[in-house]
Amino acid sequence: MNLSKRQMAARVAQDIPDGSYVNLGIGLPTLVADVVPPGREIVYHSENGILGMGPAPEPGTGDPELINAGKQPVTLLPGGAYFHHTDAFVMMRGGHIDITVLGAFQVGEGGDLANWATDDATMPPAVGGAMDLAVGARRVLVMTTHTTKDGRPKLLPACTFPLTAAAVVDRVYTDLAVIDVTPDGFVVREMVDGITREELQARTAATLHFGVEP
Amino acid sequence: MNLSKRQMAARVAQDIPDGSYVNLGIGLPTLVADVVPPGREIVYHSENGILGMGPAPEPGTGDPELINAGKQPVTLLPGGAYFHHTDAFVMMRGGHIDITVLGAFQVGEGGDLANWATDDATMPPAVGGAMDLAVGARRVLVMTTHTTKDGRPKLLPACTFPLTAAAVVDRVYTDLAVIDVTPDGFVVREMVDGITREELQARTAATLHFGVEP
Amino acid sequence: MINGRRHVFEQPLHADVALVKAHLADRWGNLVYHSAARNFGPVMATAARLAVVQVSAFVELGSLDPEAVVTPGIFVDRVVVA
Amino acid sequence: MINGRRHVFEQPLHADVALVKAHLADRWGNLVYHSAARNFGPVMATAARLAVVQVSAFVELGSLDPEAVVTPGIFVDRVVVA
Repeated sequence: MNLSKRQMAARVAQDIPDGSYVNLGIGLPTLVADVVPPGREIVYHSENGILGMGPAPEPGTGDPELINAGKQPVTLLPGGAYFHHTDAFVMMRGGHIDITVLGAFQVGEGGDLANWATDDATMPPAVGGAMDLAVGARRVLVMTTHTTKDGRPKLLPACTFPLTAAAVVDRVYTDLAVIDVTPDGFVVREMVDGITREELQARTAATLHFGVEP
Repeated sequence: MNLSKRQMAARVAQDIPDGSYVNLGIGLPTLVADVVPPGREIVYHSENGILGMGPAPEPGTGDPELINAGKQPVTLLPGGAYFHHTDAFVMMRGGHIDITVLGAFQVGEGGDLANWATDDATMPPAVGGAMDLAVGARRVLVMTTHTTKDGRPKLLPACTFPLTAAAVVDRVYTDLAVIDVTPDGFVVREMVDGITREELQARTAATLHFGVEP
Repeated sequence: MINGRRHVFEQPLHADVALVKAHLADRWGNLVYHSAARNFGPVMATAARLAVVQVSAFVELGSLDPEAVVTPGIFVDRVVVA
Repeated sequence: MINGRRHVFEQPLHADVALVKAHLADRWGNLVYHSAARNFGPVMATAARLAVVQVSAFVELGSLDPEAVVTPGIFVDRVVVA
Protein backbone atom coordinates (compact mmCIF):
# COMPACT_ATOMS: atom_id res chain seq x y z
CA MET A 1 0.00 0.00 0.00
CA ASN A 2 2.50 2.64 1.08
CA LEU A 3 4.69 3.89 -1.74
CA SER A 4 8.39 3.13 -1.47
CA LYS A 5 10.79 6.09 -1.42
CA ARG A 6 11.58 5.45 -5.06
CA GLN A 7 7.89 5.33 -5.99
CA MET A 8 7.32 8.61 -4.18
CA ALA A 9 10.24 10.13 -6.07
CA ALA A 10 8.84 8.88 -9.36
CA ARG A 11 5.49 10.51 -8.61
CA VAL A 12 7.20 13.83 -7.88
CA ALA A 13 9.30 13.51 -11.04
CA GLN A 14 6.13 13.27 -13.16
CA ASP A 15 5.30 16.83 -12.16
CA ILE A 16 8.63 18.36 -13.17
CA PRO A 17 8.32 19.80 -16.67
CA ASP A 18 11.02 19.58 -19.30
CA GLY A 19 13.48 22.48 -19.08
CA SER A 20 12.88 23.30 -15.41
CA TYR A 21 15.48 24.69 -13.04
CA VAL A 22 15.16 22.44 -10.01
CA ASN A 23 16.72 22.31 -6.56
CA LEU A 24 16.34 19.01 -4.72
CA GLY A 25 16.63 19.21 -0.94
CA ILE A 26 19.02 17.03 0.99
CA GLY A 27 17.79 13.49 1.73
CA LEU A 28 14.65 11.97 0.22
CA PRO A 29 14.24 14.60 -2.54
CA THR A 30 17.61 13.76 -4.13
CA LEU A 31 16.05 10.47 -5.30
CA VAL A 32 13.90 12.43 -7.76
CA ALA A 33 16.83 12.98 -10.12
CA ASP A 34 17.21 9.21 -10.54
CA VAL A 35 13.67 8.66 -11.76
CA VAL A 36 12.92 11.61 -14.05
CA PRO A 37 11.31 10.24 -17.23
CA PRO A 38 13.84 9.93 -20.07
CA GLY A 39 13.91 12.78 -22.58
CA ARG A 40 13.30 15.54 -20.05
CA GLU A 41 16.17 18.03 -19.72
CA ILE A 42 16.15 19.27 -16.15
CA VAL A 43 18.81 21.71 -14.93
CA TYR A 44 19.62 20.90 -11.31
CA HIS A 45 20.83 23.64 -8.99
CA SER A 46 22.80 23.02 -5.83
CA GLU A 47 23.14 25.86 -3.34
CA ASN A 48 26.85 25.17 -2.88
CA GLY A 49 27.43 26.60 -6.35
CA ILE A 50 26.51 24.23 -9.15
CA LEU A 51 24.03 24.55 -11.98
CA GLY A 52 23.67 21.62 -14.36
CA MET A 53 24.48 18.94 -11.81
CA GLY A 54 24.61 15.41 -13.22
CA PRO A 55 24.24 11.98 -11.58
CA ALA A 56 26.68 10.47 -9.10
CA PRO A 57 29.99 9.48 -10.75
CA GLU A 58 31.02 5.87 -11.31
CA PRO A 59 32.67 4.63 -8.12
CA GLY A 60 36.33 5.66 -8.01
CA THR A 61 36.05 8.22 -10.81
CA GLY A 62 34.65 11.21 -8.91
CA ASP A 63 36.21 14.61 -8.33
CA PRO A 64 36.52 14.92 -4.52
CA GLU A 65 35.66 18.64 -4.70
CA LEU A 66 32.61 18.16 -6.94
CA ILE A 67 29.89 17.51 -4.37
CA ASN A 68 26.32 18.64 -3.88
CA ALA A 69 24.92 20.52 -0.89
CA GLY A 70 24.43 17.18 0.86
CA LYS A 71 28.16 16.45 0.40
CA GLN A 72 27.50 13.56 -2.01
CA PRO A 73 29.78 13.23 -5.05
CA VAL A 74 28.10 14.43 -8.26
CA THR A 75 29.09 15.25 -11.84
CA LEU A 76 28.64 18.28 -14.07
CA LEU A 77 26.69 18.05 -17.32
CA PRO A 78 27.80 19.84 -20.52
CA GLY A 79 26.44 23.37 -20.06
CA GLY A 80 26.93 23.28 -16.30
CA ALA A 81 28.64 26.09 -14.41
CA TYR A 82 30.24 26.78 -11.05
CA PHE A 83 29.65 29.91 -8.99
CA HIS A 84 30.02 31.02 -5.40
CA HIS A 85 27.62 30.90 -2.49
CA THR A 86 26.20 34.38 -2.96
CA ASP A 87 25.39 33.83 -6.62
CA ALA A 88 23.82 30.49 -5.69
CA PHE A 89 21.54 32.30 -3.26
CA VAL A 90 20.79 35.11 -5.74
CA MET A 91 19.31 32.40 -7.95
CA MET A 92 17.18 31.12 -5.07
CA ARG A 93 16.11 34.42 -3.52
CA GLY A 94 15.61 36.10 -6.88
CA GLY A 95 12.91 33.67 -7.97
CA HIS A 96 14.99 31.95 -10.66
CA ILE A 97 14.45 28.37 -9.40
CA ASP A 98 11.30 26.94 -10.98
CA ILE A 99 10.78 24.08 -8.56
CA THR A 100 12.25 22.99 -5.26
CA VAL A 101 11.51 19.63 -3.68
CA LEU A 102 12.00 19.69 0.07
CA GLY A 103 11.61 17.28 2.93
CA ALA A 104 9.41 18.21 5.89
CA PHE A 105 8.94 17.52 9.58
CA GLN A 106 5.54 19.23 9.48
CA VAL A 107 3.34 21.03 6.95
CA GLY A 108 0.53 23.35 8.03
CA GLU A 109 -2.72 23.48 6.10
CA GLY A 110 -1.96 27.11 5.20
CA GLY A 111 1.24 25.99 3.47
CA ASP A 112 3.62 26.62 6.36
CA LEU A 113 6.72 24.44 6.25
CA ALA A 114 8.78 23.19 9.21
CA ASN A 115 11.82 21.24 8.09
CA TRP A 116 14.86 22.43 10.01
CA ALA A 117 14.30 21.91 13.74
CA THR A 118 12.17 19.65 15.93
CA ASP A 119 11.45 19.49 19.64
CA ASP A 120 13.93 16.62 19.92
CA ALA A 121 17.03 17.98 21.65
CA THR A 122 19.12 15.06 20.37
CA MET A 123 18.56 16.14 16.72
CA PRO A 124 20.64 19.22 16.00
CA PRO A 125 18.77 21.76 13.87
CA ALA A 126 20.06 22.18 10.31
CA VAL A 127 18.60 24.72 7.96
CA GLY A 128 21.02 24.87 5.01
CA GLY A 129 19.41 26.68 2.12
CA ALA A 130 15.87 25.56 2.93
CA MET A 131 14.56 28.96 4.05
CA ASP A 132 15.79 30.68 0.90
CA LEU A 133 14.51 27.90 -1.33
CA ALA A 134 11.11 27.79 0.37
CA VAL A 135 10.64 31.54 -0.02
CA GLY A 136 12.38 31.99 -3.37
CA ALA A 137 11.42 29.05 -5.56
CA ARG A 138 8.43 29.58 -7.81
CA ARG A 139 6.93 26.23 -6.82
CA VAL A 140 7.59 24.41 -3.53
CA LEU A 141 6.94 20.67 -3.50
CA VAL A 142 7.22 18.71 -0.28
CA MET A 143 8.14 15.04 -0.28
CA THR A 144 7.72 13.27 3.04
CA THR A 145 6.28 10.22 4.72
CA HIS A 146 2.67 10.85 5.68
CA THR A 147 3.40 10.31 9.39
CA THR A 148 6.48 10.10 11.58
CA LYS A 149 8.08 6.72 12.26
CA ASP A 150 6.06 6.44 15.45
CA GLY A 151 2.83 7.27 13.63
CA ARG A 152 2.30 10.94 14.49
CA PRO A 153 0.75 13.02 11.71
CA LYS A 154 2.94 15.49 9.79
CA LEU A 155 0.07 17.35 8.09
CA LEU A 156 -1.32 19.65 10.74
CA PRO A 157 -3.71 22.57 11.14
CA ALA A 158 -0.58 24.52 12.14
CA CYS A 159 3.05 23.51 12.60
CA THR A 160 4.31 23.20 16.17
CA PHE A 161 8.01 23.13 15.21
CA PRO A 162 9.86 26.32 14.22
CA LEU A 163 8.89 27.37 10.69
CA THR A 164 11.20 27.28 7.73
CA ALA A 165 8.81 29.60 5.89
CA ALA A 166 5.16 30.59 6.08
CA ALA A 167 2.54 29.90 3.40
CA VAL A 168 4.94 28.58 0.76
CA VAL A 169 4.10 24.92 0.11
CA ASP A 170 2.22 24.22 -3.12
CA ARG A 171 1.90 20.44 -3.03
CA VAL A 172 2.76 17.56 -0.70
CA TYR A 173 3.75 14.10 -1.91
CA THR A 174 3.58 11.39 0.76
CA ASP A 175 3.74 7.62 0.72
CA LEU A 176 -0.07 7.65 0.82
CA ALA A 177 -1.30 10.61 -1.21
CA VAL A 178 -0.72 13.69 -3.35
CA ILE A 179 -2.17 16.71 -1.59
CA ASP A 180 -2.44 20.32 -2.74
CA VAL A 181 -2.30 23.31 -0.44
CA THR A 182 -5.21 25.52 -1.47
CA PRO A 183 -7.01 28.54 -0.03
CA ASP A 184 -9.46 25.99 1.41
CA GLY A 185 -6.71 23.93 3.07
CA PHE A 186 -5.41 20.48 2.12
CA VAL A 187 -7.08 18.98 -0.95
CA VAL A 188 -6.26 15.33 -1.72
CA ARG A 189 -5.70 14.82 -5.46
CA GLU A 190 -4.51 11.20 -5.47
CA MET A 191 -4.44 8.31 -2.97
CA VAL A 192 -2.57 5.03 -3.11
CA ASP A 193 -4.55 1.89 -3.79
CA GLY A 194 -5.97 0.13 -0.76
CA ILE A 195 -6.55 3.09 1.51
CA THR A 196 -9.88 4.77 2.24
CA ARG A 197 -10.55 8.47 2.75
CA GLU A 198 -11.30 7.74 6.39
CA GLU A 199 -8.02 5.88 6.88
CA LEU A 200 -6.07 8.74 5.26
CA GLN A 201 -7.88 11.30 7.41
CA ALA A 202 -7.10 9.22 10.50
CA ARG A 203 -3.37 9.68 9.78
CA THR A 204 -3.71 13.41 9.21
CA ALA A 205 -4.23 16.02 11.94
CA ALA A 206 -5.59 18.69 9.60
CA THR A 207 -8.94 18.32 7.86
CA LEU A 208 -8.59 16.81 4.39
CA HIS A 209 -10.72 17.84 1.45
CA PHE A 210 -11.00 15.62 -1.61
CA GLY A 211 -11.12 16.87 -5.15
CA VAL A 212 -9.91 16.14 -8.63
CA GLU A 213 -7.13 18.29 -9.99
CA PRO A 214 -8.54 21.49 -11.47
CA MET B 1 54.32 80.00 -10.45
CA ASN B 2 51.21 77.84 -10.78
CA LEU B 3 51.95 74.17 -11.33
CA SER B 4 50.88 72.70 -14.64
CA LYS B 5 48.42 69.82 -14.58
CA ARG B 6 51.28 67.42 -15.19
CA GLN B 7 53.31 68.94 -12.36
CA MET B 8 50.35 68.60 -10.03
CA ALA B 9 49.99 64.98 -11.07
CA ALA B 10 53.69 64.36 -10.44
CA ARG B 11 53.36 65.78 -6.93
CA VAL B 12 50.42 63.47 -6.20
CA ALA B 13 52.31 60.51 -7.64
CA GLN B 14 55.17 61.05 -5.15
CA ASP B 15 52.74 60.18 -2.34
CA ILE B 16 51.54 56.87 -3.79
CA PRO B 17 53.57 54.04 -2.24
CA ASP B 18 54.77 51.00 -4.14
CA GLY B 19 52.18 48.21 -4.17
CA SER B 20 49.13 50.40 -3.62
CA TYR B 21 45.66 49.71 -4.98
CA VAL B 22 44.67 53.05 -6.51
CA ASN B 23 41.56 54.44 -8.16
CA LEU B 24 42.07 57.62 -10.17
CA GLY B 25 38.96 59.73 -10.69
CA ILE B 26 37.83 60.83 -14.13
CA GLY B 27 39.59 63.91 -15.54
CA LEU B 28 42.65 65.52 -13.96
CA PRO B 29 43.49 62.55 -11.66
CA THR B 30 44.02 60.16 -14.57
CA LEU B 31 47.22 62.08 -15.36
CA VAL B 32 48.79 60.65 -12.20
CA ALA B 33 49.31 57.22 -13.80
CA ASP B 34 51.53 58.81 -16.47
CA VAL B 35 53.99 60.29 -13.99
CA VAL B 36 54.41 57.65 -11.28
CA PRO B 37 58.14 57.26 -10.58
CA PRO B 38 59.59 54.24 -12.39
CA GLY B 39 59.97 51.06 -10.34
CA ARG B 40 56.74 51.47 -8.40
CA GLU B 41 54.17 48.74 -9.00
CA ILE B 42 50.76 50.35 -8.60
CA VAL B 43 47.59 48.31 -9.20
CA TYR B 44 44.99 50.61 -10.74
CA HIS B 45 41.31 49.92 -10.17
CA SER B 46 38.55 51.18 -12.41
CA GLU B 47 34.98 51.02 -11.15
CA ASN B 48 33.73 49.65 -14.47
CA GLY B 49 35.41 46.36 -13.60
CA ILE B 50 39.17 46.38 -14.10
CA LEU B 51 42.01 45.77 -11.69
CA GLY B 52 45.55 46.06 -13.03
CA MET B 53 44.78 48.70 -15.62
CA GLY B 54 47.74 49.65 -17.83
CA PRO B 55 48.47 52.76 -19.90
CA ALA B 56 46.57 53.82 -23.02
CA PRO B 57 47.24 51.52 -25.98
CA GLU B 58 49.27 52.55 -29.01
CA PRO B 59 46.94 54.35 -31.42
CA GLY B 60 45.06 51.84 -33.56
CA THR B 61 45.87 48.82 -31.40
CA GLY B 62 43.28 49.17 -28.65
CA ASP B 63 40.45 46.84 -27.74
CA PRO B 64 37.26 48.90 -28.18
CA GLU B 65 35.68 47.24 -25.14
CA LEU B 66 38.69 47.74 -22.87
CA ILE B 67 37.99 51.20 -21.50
CA ASN B 68 38.23 52.88 -18.11
CA ALA B 69 35.40 54.51 -16.18
CA GLY B 70 36.04 57.71 -18.14
CA LYS B 71 35.52 55.78 -21.39
CA GLN B 72 39.17 56.19 -22.45
CA PRO B 73 40.90 53.19 -24.05
CA VAL B 74 43.29 51.43 -21.68
CA THR B 75 45.23 48.17 -21.49
CA LEU B 76 45.44 45.34 -18.97
CA LEU B 77 48.73 44.48 -17.27
CA PRO B 78 49.80 40.88 -16.62
CA GLY B 79 48.00 39.96 -13.40
CA GLY B 80 45.02 42.13 -14.23
CA ALA B 81 41.46 40.87 -13.95
CA TYR B 82 37.96 41.75 -15.11
CA PHE B 83 34.88 41.66 -12.90
CA HIS B 84 31.40 43.14 -12.86
CA HIS B 85 30.07 46.36 -11.43
CA THR B 86 29.01 44.93 -8.07
CA ASP B 87 32.40 43.35 -7.40
CA ALA B 88 34.03 46.62 -8.43
CA PHE B 89 31.96 48.42 -5.81
CA VAL B 90 32.59 45.73 -3.18
CA MET B 91 36.28 46.64 -3.54
CA MET B 92 35.49 50.32 -3.04
CA ARG B 93 32.89 50.08 -0.30
CA GLY B 94 34.71 47.31 1.52
CA GLY B 95 37.80 49.42 2.16
CA HIS B 96 40.08 47.53 -0.23
CA ILE B 97 41.24 50.58 -2.24
CA ASP B 98 44.31 52.11 -0.57
CA ILE B 99 44.17 55.48 -2.28
CA THR B 100 41.73 57.35 -4.45
CA VAL B 101 42.59 60.59 -6.22
CA LEU B 102 39.51 62.66 -6.97
CA GLY B 103 38.75 66.02 -8.53
CA ALA B 104 36.72 68.58 -6.61
CA PHE B 105 34.43 71.55 -7.07
CA GLN B 106 34.75 72.42 -3.39
CA VAL B 107 36.48 71.05 -0.28
CA GLY B 108 35.34 72.01 3.22
CA GLU B 109 37.88 72.51 5.99
CA GLY B 110 36.35 69.54 7.84
CA GLY B 111 37.18 67.29 4.87
CA ASP B 112 33.79 67.48 3.15
CA LEU B 113 33.99 66.89 -0.60
CA ALA B 114 31.69 68.29 -3.28
CA ASN B 115 32.57 66.99 -6.73
CA TRP B 116 29.40 65.87 -8.48
CA ALA B 117 27.02 68.82 -8.81
CA THR B 118 27.28 72.59 -8.87
CA ASP B 119 24.77 75.42 -8.83
CA ASP B 120 25.26 75.82 -12.58
CA ALA B 121 22.13 74.45 -14.25
CA THR B 122 23.97 74.11 -17.56
CA MET B 123 26.38 71.53 -16.05
CA PRO B 124 24.57 68.23 -15.61
CA PRO B 125 25.46 66.52 -12.32
CA ALA B 126 27.55 63.34 -12.65
CA VAL B 127 28.47 61.26 -9.66
CA GLY B 128 29.83 58.01 -11.08
CA GLY B 129 31.61 56.06 -8.37
CA ALA B 130 32.80 59.14 -6.48
CA MET B 131 30.56 58.71 -3.43
CA ASP B 132 31.61 55.10 -2.92
CA LEU B 133 35.28 55.92 -3.47
CA ALA B 134 35.20 58.92 -1.15
CA VAL B 135 33.63 56.89 1.65
CA GLY B 136 35.36 53.57 0.99
CA ALA B 137 38.96 54.32 0.06
CA ARG B 138 41.43 54.25 2.94
CA ARG B 139 42.99 57.54 1.83
CA VAL B 140 41.24 60.24 -0.19
CA LEU B 141 43.45 62.65 -2.09
CA VAL B 142 41.94 65.61 -3.92
CA MET B 143 43.61 67.10 -6.98
CA THR B 144 42.18 70.40 -8.15
CA THR B 145 43.02 73.92 -9.20
CA HIS B 146 43.17 76.17 -6.16
CA THR B 147 40.39 78.41 -7.46
CA THR B 148 37.76 78.22 -10.18
CA LYS B 149 38.51 79.59 -13.64
CA ASP B 150 36.90 82.86 -12.63
CA GLY B 151 38.95 83.07 -9.45
CA ARG B 152 36.49 81.89 -6.79
CA PRO B 153 38.02 79.84 -3.97
CA LYS B 154 37.42 76.08 -3.83
CA LEU B 155 38.70 75.58 -0.28
CA LEU B 156 35.90 76.78 1.97
CA PRO B 157 34.83 76.73 5.60
CA ALA B 158 31.92 74.58 4.37
CA CYS B 159 30.88 73.43 0.90
CA THR B 160 27.88 75.17 -0.66
CA PHE B 161 27.38 72.55 -3.40
CA PRO B 162 25.78 69.16 -2.67
CA LEU B 163 28.24 66.90 -0.87
CA THR B 164 29.79 63.80 -2.35
CA ALA B 165 30.77 62.68 1.15
CA ALA B 166 31.34 64.28 4.54
CA ALA B 167 34.68 64.41 6.38
CA VAL B 168 36.59 62.14 4.02
CA VAL B 169 39.37 64.19 2.38
CA ASP B 170 42.86 63.57 3.73
CA ARG B 171 44.96 65.85 1.54
CA VAL B 172 44.41 68.44 -1.21
CA TYR B 173 46.89 69.01 -4.05
CA THR B 174 46.36 72.26 -5.93
CA ASP B 175 48.38 74.19 -8.48
CA LEU B 176 49.58 76.37 -5.57
CA ALA B 177 49.96 74.14 -2.51
CA VAL B 178 49.73 70.79 -0.75
CA ILE B 179 47.25 71.08 2.10
CA ASP B 180 46.29 68.50 4.74
CA VAL B 181 42.85 68.26 6.29
CA THR B 182 43.44 68.02 10.03
CA PRO B 183 41.30 68.25 13.17
CA ASP B 184 42.41 71.92 13.24
CA GLY B 185 41.32 72.56 9.64
CA PHE B 186 43.48 73.13 6.56
CA VAL B 187 47.23 72.93 7.21
CA VAL B 188 49.49 73.98 4.34
CA ARG B 189 52.45 71.60 3.98
CA GLU B 190 54.01 72.91 0.76
CA MET B 191 53.63 76.02 -1.40
CA VAL B 192 54.85 76.69 -4.91
CA ASP B 193 57.77 79.06 -5.35
CA GLY B 194 56.87 82.70 -5.75
CA ILE B 195 53.73 82.87 -3.66
CA THR B 196 53.40 84.24 -0.13
CA ARG B 197 51.23 82.91 2.68
CA GLU B 198 49.10 86.01 2.40
CA GLU B 199 48.62 85.54 -1.33
CA LEU B 200 47.64 81.89 -0.82
CA GLN B 201 45.22 82.84 1.97
CA ALA B 202 43.70 85.51 -0.30
CA ARG B 203 42.74 82.75 -2.76
CA THR B 204 41.27 80.53 -0.04
CA ALA B 205 37.94 81.11 1.71
CA ALA B 206 38.77 78.91 4.72
CA THR B 207 41.45 79.88 7.22
CA LEU B 208 44.82 78.32 6.37
CA HIS B 209 47.24 77.09 8.98
CA PHE B 210 50.86 76.52 8.12
CA GLY B 211 52.94 73.65 9.39
CA VAL B 212 55.61 71.20 8.40
CA GLU B 213 54.55 67.64 7.82
CA PRO B 214 54.42 65.74 11.11
CA MET C 1 23.24 52.18 11.57
CA ILE C 2 25.52 49.18 10.94
CA ASN C 3 28.38 48.66 13.37
CA GLY C 4 27.96 52.19 14.68
CA ARG C 5 28.32 53.81 11.27
CA ARG C 6 25.53 55.56 9.40
CA HIS C 7 24.46 53.92 6.14
CA VAL C 8 21.89 54.77 3.52
CA PHE C 9 19.45 51.93 2.78
CA GLU C 10 18.75 51.92 -0.93
CA GLN C 11 15.63 50.06 -2.00
CA PRO C 12 16.47 47.42 -4.61
CA LEU C 13 15.52 48.27 -8.17
CA HIS C 14 13.96 45.68 -10.43
CA ALA C 15 13.83 45.86 -14.19
CA ASP C 16 11.12 44.35 -16.32
CA VAL C 17 13.55 43.80 -19.17
CA ALA C 18 17.36 43.89 -19.28
CA LEU C 19 19.12 44.24 -22.62
CA VAL C 20 22.61 42.85 -22.16
CA LYS C 21 25.57 42.52 -24.49
CA ALA C 22 27.87 39.53 -23.98
CA HIS C 23 30.52 37.76 -26.03
CA LEU C 24 29.48 34.08 -26.28
CA ALA C 25 26.41 32.10 -25.27
CA ASP C 26 25.42 28.43 -25.35
CA ARG C 27 21.99 26.79 -25.61
CA TRP C 28 21.39 27.04 -21.88
CA GLY C 29 22.11 30.77 -21.96
CA ASN C 30 25.48 30.60 -20.20
CA LEU C 31 27.44 33.75 -21.00
CA VAL C 32 31.01 34.96 -21.14
CA TYR C 33 31.88 38.59 -21.74
CA HIS C 34 34.82 40.39 -23.29
CA SER C 35 37.08 42.55 -21.08
CA ALA C 36 35.46 45.64 -19.57
CA ALA C 37 32.18 44.98 -21.42
CA ARG C 38 31.40 42.76 -18.44
CA ASN C 39 30.55 45.87 -16.39
CA PHE C 40 26.76 45.96 -16.02
CA GLY C 41 25.48 42.92 -17.91
CA PRO C 42 25.95 40.20 -15.29
CA VAL C 43 24.35 42.35 -12.61
CA MET C 44 21.35 43.47 -14.63
CA ALA C 45 20.67 39.96 -15.91
CA THR C 46 20.08 38.86 -12.30
CA ALA C 47 17.76 41.78 -11.54
CA ALA C 48 15.41 41.74 -14.51
CA ARG C 49 12.23 39.80 -15.06
CA LEU C 50 13.30 39.18 -18.66
CA ALA C 51 16.96 39.19 -19.70
CA VAL C 52 17.58 39.52 -23.43
CA VAL C 53 21.20 39.08 -24.46
CA GLN C 54 23.04 40.00 -27.64
CA VAL C 55 26.14 37.90 -28.29
CA SER C 56 28.68 37.81 -31.09
CA ALA C 57 28.49 34.03 -31.36
CA PHE C 58 26.53 31.02 -30.18
CA VAL C 59 28.62 28.01 -29.14
CA GLU C 60 28.00 24.31 -28.55
CA LEU C 61 26.65 23.31 -25.14
CA GLY C 62 29.64 22.26 -23.06
CA SER C 63 32.22 24.33 -24.92
CA LEU C 64 32.25 27.16 -22.37
CA ASP C 65 34.57 26.42 -19.46
CA PRO C 66 32.28 25.82 -16.45
CA GLU C 67 34.87 27.55 -14.25
CA ALA C 68 34.76 30.67 -16.43
CA VAL C 69 31.04 31.12 -17.08
CA VAL C 70 30.22 34.63 -15.84
CA THR C 71 26.44 34.60 -16.14
CA PRO C 72 24.91 31.15 -15.61
CA GLY C 73 22.08 30.48 -18.04
CA ILE C 74 19.42 30.57 -15.33
CA PHE C 75 19.53 34.37 -15.49
CA VAL C 76 19.11 34.48 -19.28
CA ASP C 77 15.77 34.31 -21.11
CA ARG C 78 16.54 35.15 -24.74
CA VAL C 79 19.75 35.16 -26.79
CA VAL C 80 20.22 37.02 -30.07
CA VAL C 81 23.31 36.55 -32.23
CA ALA C 82 24.26 39.82 -33.91
CA MET D 1 9.21 46.09 3.89
CA ILE D 2 10.54 46.06 0.33
CA ASN D 3 8.00 46.33 -2.47
CA GLY D 4 5.22 45.47 -0.03
CA ARG D 5 6.82 42.21 1.07
CA ARG D 6 8.26 41.60 4.52
CA HIS D 7 12.01 40.99 4.67
CA VAL D 8 14.43 40.27 7.47
CA PHE D 9 17.37 42.67 7.62
CA GLU D 10 20.47 40.70 8.55
CA GLN D 11 23.37 42.74 9.86
CA PRO D 12 26.52 42.07 7.83
CA LEU D 13 29.10 39.87 9.50
CA HIS D 14 32.77 40.72 9.28
CA ALA D 15 35.59 38.30 9.91
CA ASP D 16 38.98 39.27 11.24
CA VAL D 17 40.61 36.42 9.36
CA ALA D 18 39.34 34.22 6.50
CA LEU D 19 41.10 30.94 5.76
CA VAL D 20 40.30 30.09 2.17
CA LYS D 21 41.25 27.17 -0.06
CA ALA D 22 41.71 27.87 -3.75
CA HIS D 23 43.32 26.09 -6.68
CA LEU D 24 45.87 28.50 -8.21
CA ALA D 25 47.24 31.91 -7.23
CA ASP D 26 49.66 34.40 -8.80
CA ARG D 27 51.92 37.01 -7.19
CA TRP D 28 49.12 39.59 -7.00
CA GLY D 29 46.91 37.10 -5.16
CA ASN D 30 44.50 36.46 -8.03
CA LEU D 31 42.73 33.16 -7.44
CA VAL D 32 40.94 30.46 -9.38
CA TYR D 33 39.12 27.61 -7.69
CA HIS D 34 38.29 24.03 -8.60
CA SER D 35 34.65 23.03 -9.21
CA ALA D 36 32.36 23.17 -6.18
CA ALA D 37 35.25 24.14 -3.88
CA ARG D 38 34.47 27.69 -5.02
CA ASN D 39 31.50 27.76 -2.64
CA PHE D 40 32.47 30.01 0.28
CA GLY D 41 36.02 31.16 -0.45
CA PRO D 42 35.36 34.06 -2.84
CA VAL D 43 32.68 35.46 -0.55
CA MET D 44 34.64 35.22 2.68
CA ALA D 45 37.77 36.70 1.11
CA THR D 46 35.83 39.91 0.46
CA ALA D 47 34.44 40.06 4.02
CA ALA D 48 37.55 39.49 6.13
CA ARG D 49 40.12 41.94 7.37
CA LEU D 50 42.84 39.41 6.56
CA ALA D 51 42.36 36.75 3.88
CA VAL D 52 44.84 33.86 4.02
CA VAL D 53 44.60 31.46 1.11
CA GLN D 54 45.91 27.95 0.63
CA VAL D 55 46.49 26.97 -3.01
CA SER D 56 47.79 23.86 -4.69
CA ALA D 57 50.15 25.85 -6.92
CA PHE D 58 51.54 29.31 -7.47
CA VAL D 59 51.67 30.48 -11.10
CA GLU D 60 53.46 33.21 -13.05
CA LEU D 61 51.86 36.67 -13.03
CA GLY D 62 49.81 36.93 -16.22
CA SER D 63 49.21 33.20 -16.65
CA LEU D 64 45.72 33.26 -15.16
CA ASP D 65 43.09 34.24 -17.72
CA PRO D 66 41.91 37.74 -16.68
CA GLU D 67 38.39 36.77 -17.80
CA ALA D 68 38.39 33.74 -15.49
CA VAL D 69 39.93 35.11 -12.29
CA VAL D 70 37.35 34.44 -9.58
CA THR D 71 38.88 36.34 -6.66
CA PRO D 72 40.89 39.39 -7.76
CA GLY D 73 44.09 39.76 -5.75
CA ILE D 74 42.89 42.89 -3.97
CA PHE D 75 40.90 40.64 -1.62
CA VAL D 76 43.87 38.41 -0.80
CA ASP D 77 46.51 39.17 1.83
CA ARG D 78 48.58 35.99 2.18
CA VAL D 79 49.03 32.92 -0.03
CA VAL D 80 50.36 29.56 1.17
CA VAL D 81 51.19 26.74 -1.26
CA ALA D 82 50.35 23.37 0.28
